[in-house]
Amino acid sequence: HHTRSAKAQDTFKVAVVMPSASNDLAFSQSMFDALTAIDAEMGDSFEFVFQEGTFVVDDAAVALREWASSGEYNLIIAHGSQYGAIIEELAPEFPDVSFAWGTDVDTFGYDNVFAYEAASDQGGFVNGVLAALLTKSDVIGVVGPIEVGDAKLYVDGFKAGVAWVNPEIAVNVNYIQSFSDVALASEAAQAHIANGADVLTGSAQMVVGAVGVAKETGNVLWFGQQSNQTELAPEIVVANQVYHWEIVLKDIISQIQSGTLGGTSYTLTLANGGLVIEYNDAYALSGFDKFVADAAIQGIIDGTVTYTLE
Amino acid sequence: MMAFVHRFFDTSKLINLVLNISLLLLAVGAALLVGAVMIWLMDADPVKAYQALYEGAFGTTNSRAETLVKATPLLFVGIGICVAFRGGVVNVGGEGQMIIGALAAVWVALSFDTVPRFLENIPIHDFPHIFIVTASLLAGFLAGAAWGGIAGVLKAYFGVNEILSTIMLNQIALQLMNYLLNGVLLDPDQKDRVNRIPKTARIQDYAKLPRLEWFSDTPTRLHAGLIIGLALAVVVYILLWRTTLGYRIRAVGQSNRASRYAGINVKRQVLNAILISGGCAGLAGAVQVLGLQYRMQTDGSAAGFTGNAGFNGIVAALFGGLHPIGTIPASVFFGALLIGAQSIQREVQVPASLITTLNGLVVIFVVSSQIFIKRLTKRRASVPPQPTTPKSVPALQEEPTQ
Amino acid sequence: MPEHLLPTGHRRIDQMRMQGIVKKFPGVLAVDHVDFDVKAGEIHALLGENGAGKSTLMKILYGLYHQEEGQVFLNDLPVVIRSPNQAIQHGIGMIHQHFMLVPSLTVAQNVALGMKSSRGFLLDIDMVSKRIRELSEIYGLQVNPSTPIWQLAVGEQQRVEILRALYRGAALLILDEPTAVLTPQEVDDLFRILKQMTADGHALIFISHKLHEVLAISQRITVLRDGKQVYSIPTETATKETLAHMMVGRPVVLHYDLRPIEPGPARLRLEEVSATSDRGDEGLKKVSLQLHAGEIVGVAGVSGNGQRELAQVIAGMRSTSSGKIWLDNHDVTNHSPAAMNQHGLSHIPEARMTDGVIKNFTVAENFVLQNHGRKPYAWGGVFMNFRNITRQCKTAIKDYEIKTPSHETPIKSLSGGNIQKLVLARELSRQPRVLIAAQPTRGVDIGASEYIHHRLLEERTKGTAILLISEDLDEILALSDRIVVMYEGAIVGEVKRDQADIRTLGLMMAGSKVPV
Amino acid sequence: MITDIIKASVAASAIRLATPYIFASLGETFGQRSGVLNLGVDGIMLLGAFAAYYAVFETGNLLLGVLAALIVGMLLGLAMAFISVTLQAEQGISGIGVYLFGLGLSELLFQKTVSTPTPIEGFPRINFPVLTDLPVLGEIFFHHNLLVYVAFALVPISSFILNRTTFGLQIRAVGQNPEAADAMGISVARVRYMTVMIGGALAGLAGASLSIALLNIFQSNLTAGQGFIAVALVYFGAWRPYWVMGGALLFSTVNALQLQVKTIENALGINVPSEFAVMAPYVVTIITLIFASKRVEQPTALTKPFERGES
Ligand SMILES: Nc1ncnc2c1ncn2[C@@H]1O[C@H](COP(=O)(O)OP(=O)(O)OP(=O)(O)O)[C@@H](O)[C@H]1O
Ligand SMILES: Nc1ncnc2c1ncn2[C@@H]1O[C@H](COP(=O)(O)OP(=O)(O)OP(=O)(O)O)[C@@H](O)[C@H]1O
Ligand SMILES: [Mg+2]
Ligand SMILES: [Mg+2]
Repeated sequence: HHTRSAKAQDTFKVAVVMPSASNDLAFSQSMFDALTAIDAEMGDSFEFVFQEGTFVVDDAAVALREWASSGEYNLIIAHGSQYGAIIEELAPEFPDVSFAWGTDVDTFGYDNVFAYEAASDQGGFVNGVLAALLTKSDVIGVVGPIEVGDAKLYVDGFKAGVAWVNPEIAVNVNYIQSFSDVALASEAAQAHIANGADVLTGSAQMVVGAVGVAKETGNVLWFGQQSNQTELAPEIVVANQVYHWEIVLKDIISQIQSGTLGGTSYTLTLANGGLVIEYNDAYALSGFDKFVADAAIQGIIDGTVTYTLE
Repeated sequence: MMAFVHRFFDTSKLINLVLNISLLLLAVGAALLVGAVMIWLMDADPVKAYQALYEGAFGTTNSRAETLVKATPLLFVGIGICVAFRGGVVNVGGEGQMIIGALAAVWVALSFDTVPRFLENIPIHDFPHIFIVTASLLAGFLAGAAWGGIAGVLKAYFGVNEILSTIMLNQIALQLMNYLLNGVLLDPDQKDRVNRIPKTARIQDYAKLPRLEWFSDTPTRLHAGLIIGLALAVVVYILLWRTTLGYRIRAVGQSNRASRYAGINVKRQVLNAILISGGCAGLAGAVQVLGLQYRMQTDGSAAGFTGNAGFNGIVAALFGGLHPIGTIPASVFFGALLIGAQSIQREVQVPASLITTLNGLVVIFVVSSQIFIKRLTKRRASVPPQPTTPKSVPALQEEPTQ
Repeated sequence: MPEHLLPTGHRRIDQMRMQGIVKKFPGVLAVDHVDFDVKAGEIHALLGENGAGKSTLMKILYGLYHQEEGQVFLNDLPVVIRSPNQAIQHGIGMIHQHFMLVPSLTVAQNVALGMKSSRGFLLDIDMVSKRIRELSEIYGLQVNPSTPIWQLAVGEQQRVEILRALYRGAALLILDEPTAVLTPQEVDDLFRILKQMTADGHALIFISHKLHEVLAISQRITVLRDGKQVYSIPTETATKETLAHMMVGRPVVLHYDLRPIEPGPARLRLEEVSATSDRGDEGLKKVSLQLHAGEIVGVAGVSGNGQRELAQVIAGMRSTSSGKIWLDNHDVTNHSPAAMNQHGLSHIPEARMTDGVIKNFTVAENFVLQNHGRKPYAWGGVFMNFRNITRQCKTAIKDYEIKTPSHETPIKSLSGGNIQKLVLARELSRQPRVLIAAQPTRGVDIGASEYIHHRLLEERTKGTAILLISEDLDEILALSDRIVVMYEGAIVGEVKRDQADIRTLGLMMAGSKVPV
Repeated sequence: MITDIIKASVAASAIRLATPYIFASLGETFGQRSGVLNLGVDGIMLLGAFAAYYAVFETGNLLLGVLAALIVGMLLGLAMAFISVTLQAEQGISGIGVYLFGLGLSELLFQKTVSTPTPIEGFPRINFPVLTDLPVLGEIFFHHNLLVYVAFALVPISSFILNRTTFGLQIRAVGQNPEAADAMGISVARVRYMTVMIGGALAGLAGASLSIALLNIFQSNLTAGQGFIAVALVYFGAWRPYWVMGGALLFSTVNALQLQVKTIENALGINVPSEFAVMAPYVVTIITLIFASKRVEQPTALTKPFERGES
């Protein structure tokens, strides 16, 4: 239904390439949801096409170049930090085309490139605060993909949040070196639980395995990241950090419409509303815990709560 | 060279070739027909989809260039596979060998962060450039060969089945890549960032393989790697059928026992076959970095970098009759398919998974059609008995090398 | 045959008749309107050169191939046999030229293969073993049911094939060159069994290249040439000479004139050489041997008594566990095959199809198997010189009368006899100082055998030292200056040619120490 | 320190991790023993996983889920057999084709039906009276779901079928010397069809063990390449069911151990780079094989199509 039709001249057209499925409950979905939201808001004056599952970096290059040379798109988004090198090469070649890529801050000095990233450490910190408050065993487990980028930022923020409440709490982190190995993620969660963890979190699409383990064990809590993962296990998910790229996209769109093709780099934060802590209503969070979490959010927003990442 | 031309242009071979190609197209057509039904079931227009496939692969100068770009690593890996399989070694380690080759190439390329003085003083046009690129490519070849060599030594001297060891070595290479890109090879600009991206610095312009600008007026990504690949195909063809080394490798691939009888060192040839094969795959990785991506980056998966060329190259080689020259059109065919299929996804917005399914169907249909080609050739070869090209596929698993 | 051993549902075959059979292969008319029949209680022999169509005709009967024309009748009823399974059900059994046994399985497992088990889908190896022992007793065929096939000598494997046919209650049994790999004693045993089988009412078809065997065992003889039936007579009216003539289409010399030559200096010396066999036991026990220029030394012995190991040890293909080997006064113990080639050793291997040639390589490529890296076949050891390879190979094809469409034909499509000629041509073209010829005429028809023998004798005249390993005593006696006998890995005796006779040789081969 | 690492939970984890490998590798063992290499195991696993998941998602009936996986696996086995036995296609490539087909189609169907990863009620852990509560042993052995026990039970059953039944004898003969088997009246094609279909069914079950017993969810590329490791483990086990199980257990134990070490490395005061930890099972598997004995009954006809009259 998002097919391209060049009928309406004033339609703002976006093309986006993303590494995994558009409904992965994680990174790719966060962008897909944002575009869908904008589409709903702008109606006929907005259209987008996408190429999903493009984990092969080189394939993304083909798509991006094709879109760029077609001249039909107002904005071309490379949603994946691994696509940076492609944008770096394409941008000077197509100076009239506007590109956006993330998550990173680097616009390579080109004025037709936007960059965006998420300060996922902030939501990580809040999740960490709540996790520290809720753990009884004082052992918390984290399941991560590879120790870089967005995932590392979130995990490091999470650890800082835990330490902010109680530095004695052990946070065990397990990077399983894969974004897709659900089975290994599940066993990593089992290992955490076997070693006493009663709160878990994690980043990337393979964590659905870990959520499942937490759920089956019953008394283990989960904190979501990137998308709202509540539906995976309504009984045990406490809160999620959710990315709302809409706020970045909206600004980019208005900049392009006013003739600026790039040069800005954005960061989603709690302050600008790009990062939102979405609580699970079904989970009975105590008033005190919620109060502390909200205080942490507010503190990060107004700068009264600071932390350093390792 | 005359003999070479002669080999490829005698009439019976030409007829066989025509037969081969028509059957191939028929098989692809059948697969696409099944795919059309699926596309239709997805509420998309199959005609539009296949238009997009064609346009995406051949429609514009750029798409033609992209087809060739996609074909390039398949060609390198495929050429290597020809050597390995002819030598009786089932090398499914192309992925790992590509990765290791690329790592070595990018490492060498990056170590020339300035042009060394001694290179500048040589009065040959572009000498520093040629030297650095050659050194990087060589590093890629040697590293790929060494990685393959591990499986070779394991097979020849420890009797470890190479299918097993190469599958395992792919994973090991992947982790090694992740480790190095997040460690010693990490882009200095990324070092101090918490959310660093595991990638190397960009290589200098003089370390890049040139793009082929004569291909079109507008810039494309087509790079000199393709030319190197074509040259490599000829070299490996000569190696396999014109040199004593090739003779020995093929002999060992056909029969360990007869080779031993002939005084050929079976273990050494098994090792040679996989060294060359790994080297070619290593070159594939090197060429991807030096000609296309200019840096290495990882998303944690092997395919993110290799684009599955380590596996698709096997398919290309087998469709090319395990012949380096045959691998050329086979690689282009697969390159076109992979590029065109993506274009279907973009143009009619079907899920990426449909494309994967379609690729699977094409592979299955094409490989299944081979029997008809075999039957036809056999019937044609009836009277008089024909001298055959080295077309026969060696028995893959013969006796253990002991 | 004792009734209780017949599987139920099995049919008795009083008479089998093939009529007007035609079978084409791409480019050859393999069987051309052949009539052939056999009755219960008789042995009908089938003769012909390599490629005459004998195996093809029998494979049609056994359901492996299908005739283009013609009809098979069993007990005068027309039958269509589409698969070996149907043949088996009709009571037809076949012992193939190349044994159809699974090496890793035991004797009993091989026999049980494809049979219904008394315990449904569970194997009943004990039961099968018991029956095998019963049958062994009745026919005097000694085999241990629980031995894996790979541990058996060829002769023993043959017994397993026969046992299996008996076990399955084959009423009609086809034996395609069953004696090609047997020793005289084993042949005698086989013939005794075959006679017993005919007495029990079996119908037998017997294929062999050895005329004396055919004359000794059969009641009728049919000769095929180029797919056509050229001769069919009762055995008592046949002679060796006429049969040979009918097969080859020209008279054949069946005796050689071995003029004595004064042997030259010792070329090959073995000093107490021992080696381990594939089975892991001591296959070669302290063998000492000298081979002089211009002499042929025959090695006689029942198969599996160390001949294989002997040839391989000399050729560098098997390492010694002790002892020394000297070639022209160089110590070459445990040198590689390549090194042995360099020293002037040529070797016609026993297993020509698996060791001697590479089946998918062309005739020309096979012609340079050892020398491909050397002048004049290679430039600088790196590039192949195909002009020279082609020229030399074409010469060899002409000189050795090798029947092949061209030098670029894959060698696997040549007949066994012609492959053997190519191996011979290759080995002799290297002008060897020492030649090991292992079973040089096994399975080769008499025309080609005669040719190979002449070549060996010529080589002897040139002064080559030749070690002739053969299980064919006639061949040994016809060609050797001296004969050594091997038994259980050791040389148990040596006789001069003029003092040798089949009986004493046979006794020595059976292990009795006859002092010479 | 060692006692911190080696715990009952690690053994239990190894057993769970090994389960899909055992199913898939045993299935592949049947096919390879008869001479057919099926490299498409991973694709069949994925479709089996999806079929089981979807059946349970729709009906909540676990038995139906298992059945769906078996049927889908068997059908794909049938297709693979048709391609490699009847059409005599190069087995290496057709396997890659089947893999791609399964990878794509499983995800496509998932997106068109359930669309977003949604947990289901899978096989529950079985509570054995007394046994489950045993210290250590209870956690290791009596704390699993039904499919885990089925996988391990299949090991002696497979070994029995291969070594003690007429069918097993036929499989081995066909894989070693198809000409001989054919001459003995065995239909080489029939045996190969059956083994490849058994292989497919077990690969389907391997997928089901992930989607409805161990993980209770489906996601694109759920297996993450486990099918390829399963093929490798067949070589590790040299086509013998018990050894194949040994390989699967070795691989999974090292995997469980590395997870354990990584989990508690802060407490242990060490820092193993994740990359090397994840590498460990692969490295250990190869190294073990270097020291394993090599005397095996190899299916010499592996990957070679059979056609009567061709020698
Ligand atoms: N599978 C086959 N394909 C093609 N041609 C064949 C095949 N088998 C046999 N032939 C042809 O049929 C002819 C007869 O072969 P056959 O094997 O029957 O000979 P034979 O009399 O048994 O010879 P030998 O004494 O060597 O066993 C040969 O000349 C050969 O060209
Ligand atoms: N696959 C094949 N294609 C073509 N010809 C074949 C094939 N198989 C056998 N032949 C032909 O069949 C004939 C006899 O083949 P066969 O295998 O019986 O020879 P052989 O047994 O090695 O010879 P010998 O009787 O000397 O042992 C040969 O002339 C060969 O050309
Ligand atoms: Mg023959
Ligand atoms: Mg024959």
